[in-house]
Amino acid sequence: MTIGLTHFLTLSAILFCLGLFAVVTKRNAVTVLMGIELIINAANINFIAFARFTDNDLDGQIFAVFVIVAAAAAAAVALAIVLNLYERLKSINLDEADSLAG
Amino acid sequence: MLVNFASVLIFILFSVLFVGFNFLLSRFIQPRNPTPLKVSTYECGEIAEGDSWIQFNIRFYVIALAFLIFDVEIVFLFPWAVVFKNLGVFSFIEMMVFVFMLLVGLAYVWAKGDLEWDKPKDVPAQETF
Amino acid sequence: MGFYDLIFWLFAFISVASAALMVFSKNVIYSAVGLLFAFFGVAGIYVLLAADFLAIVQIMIYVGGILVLLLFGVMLSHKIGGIQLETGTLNKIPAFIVAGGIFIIFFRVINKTVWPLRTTAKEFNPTVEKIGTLLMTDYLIPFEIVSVLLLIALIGAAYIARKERVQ
Amino acid sequence: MPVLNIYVTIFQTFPDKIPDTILTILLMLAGAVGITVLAALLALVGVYLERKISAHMQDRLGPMHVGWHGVVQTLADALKLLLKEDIVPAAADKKLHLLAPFIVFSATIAAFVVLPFSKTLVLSKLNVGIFYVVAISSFVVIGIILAGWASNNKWSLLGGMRSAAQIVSFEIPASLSILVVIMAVGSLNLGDIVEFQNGGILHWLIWKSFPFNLIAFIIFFTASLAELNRAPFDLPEAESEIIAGFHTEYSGMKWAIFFLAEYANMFLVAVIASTLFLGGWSSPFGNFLNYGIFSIFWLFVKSFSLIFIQMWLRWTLPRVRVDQLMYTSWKVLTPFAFLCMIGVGFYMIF
Repeated sequence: MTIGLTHFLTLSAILFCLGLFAVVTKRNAVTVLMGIELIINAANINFIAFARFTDNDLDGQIFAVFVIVAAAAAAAVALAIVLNLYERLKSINLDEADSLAG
Repeated sequence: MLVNFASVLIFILFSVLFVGFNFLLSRFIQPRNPTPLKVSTYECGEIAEGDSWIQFNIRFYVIALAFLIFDVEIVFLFPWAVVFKNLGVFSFIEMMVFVFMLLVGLAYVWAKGDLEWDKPKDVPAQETF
Repeated sequence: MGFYDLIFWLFAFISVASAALMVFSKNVIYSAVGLLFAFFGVAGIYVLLAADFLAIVQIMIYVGGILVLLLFGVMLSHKIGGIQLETGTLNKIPAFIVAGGIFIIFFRVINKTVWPLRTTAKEFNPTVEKIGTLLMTDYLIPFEIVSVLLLIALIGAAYIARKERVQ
Repeated sequence: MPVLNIYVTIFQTFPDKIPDTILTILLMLAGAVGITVLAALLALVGVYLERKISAHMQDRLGPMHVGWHGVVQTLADALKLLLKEDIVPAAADKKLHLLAPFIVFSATIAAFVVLPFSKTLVLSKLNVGIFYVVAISSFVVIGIILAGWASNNKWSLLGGMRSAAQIVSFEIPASLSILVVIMAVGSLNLGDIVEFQNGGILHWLIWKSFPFNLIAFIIFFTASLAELNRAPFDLPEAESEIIAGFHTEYSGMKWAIFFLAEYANMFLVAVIASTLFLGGWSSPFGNFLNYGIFSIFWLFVKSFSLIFIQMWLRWTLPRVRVDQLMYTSWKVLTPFAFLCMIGVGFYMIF
């Protein structure tokens, strides 16, 4: 059995589901952010695997570069918000940040 | 290409083994008699006060933030620098626009004082008796 | 089984095991360590997919940048050494059902679909020069937009982080 | 060194794909063993030099008793460290306390794999060469933060955070000054960079597009001093303030591994600086002695000169303050590095 596209896609699906599980279950904002990074990584594996195994030459890789950049920008802003939240509530548990809830 | 990365992998594996071997070796020949005093947290000989929680300054975050943004920029600068000789003037102008944007960001955090750390205040010399 | 397959399984194991450590550990720092090795494993997978430049970018931005930022965030927002580092979980069973269900759907889709694979095997060529050229030509507009995005992210995050200091 | 040449010849004849031979793996393993032993030896030599140089700068003699002029003093110290009890504080997180030295040491050794020691003696001709070195060293930052946190000690945590903040701040100017070299050469491969400078001292990249590359070299050297946490930028290990920084709670072999990584890193930075700006293994006198074993000789001469300058600075300059440190990184080195990059760009176009 040689390693082909489906192996990489399955690996990416496993990582995606683990990341999703973390995002849904964790109360801590930083850990939720870690789950999001894992999901983004899973998406990137897909991009690069398709770039290698189908006829699109390097477009998938370029997409992955832009995805990584967007992830970096998102992490920077999200952590700033988390720190601000901590300063106000002295806690970064997301279910306690409900003052906007009606 | 893959063979080059294979030697990177072997290097990493070997260095892990090397450290593990050293730890194992020293574990067998070193004396082991921990006492409660020996394994207490070191704090200049005093009994450690409180836990090691320190309220870190938010500046640490801003430094890491500025680093992350410039790190991303460097990721784009490296492939540009490789092809710069072939592409010539046009790519240079493109990159200058890119760099200019980031320099605006640097100027912003600079002007807002986010990169400032506490300077020692000018304390008047204490009077001696 | 060739070396390629062996190394694929090695890196797949590293990334899945450390992602699981990240997801299931209660301590935030342990999660960060899990994430560190997950990023490393994914970088290895990128190398196996002939994306040498991307693998280095992965290490540089995720490990060198985002993870450092996350760790700084943990240090700034937790009482280090106390019980606070433990993070609670909720909705475990529904989340497990949802994530498992999505995985089963993915798995069936991946295996049922007939992918339009390339007919000839692709060589392992260096990609840096090609990516550099593409960024300067075909992908020029996204490339310049990235600079605006980064500028906004820097200014915005610095602004949000600073506001609390003024209070 | 005939053995070395045989190794290189065999290594070079393999095609550029994964060969199904165990032999290649064994050869790579031999390379890994060689580099690790080399790093350990260089650390011993480095410590000896540091002691002797500091002593002579301060009008002392330094180690004199163990061996001729104390040459085996560091070896004796290494043996002593192997026999020392490994004390792990009860409050520490045992697993991460153990993991941190692994990360720091492996990341340092892994960077050695791309260094070209001569025209043929390159263990891995990665196309992404220097970019790989920049990236892999970011693992060190994580290792240092983990070591600081796992010790569960105020000084360790503060030292770890300070180290990390300092290393990341100076990584920006260091990478930007590397770009100046890449722009001139058009390749990230360290071997190509040395080939480009082959042909004597005037071909070295430090003289190219004068004075920008010279400034870039100075920026790189300063930034790498700070990344190594060496004086005058040794705040994370400021003994008078925070004991020993992130490795306050480390003892015995674990501490020795951190120490080894630190000195190996010192050598790594010196080799990278001489490869990028000072012609690497190429002879400074054109084709005079520009082959084989002499290449290694030239590389070591250049690197050890840089290491000597590092030590000279350490024992001459006082420690800077933390605000001066950040000022140096963000408001002096980074703008000047950008200026160099733009200047070289203009130079190459017009």
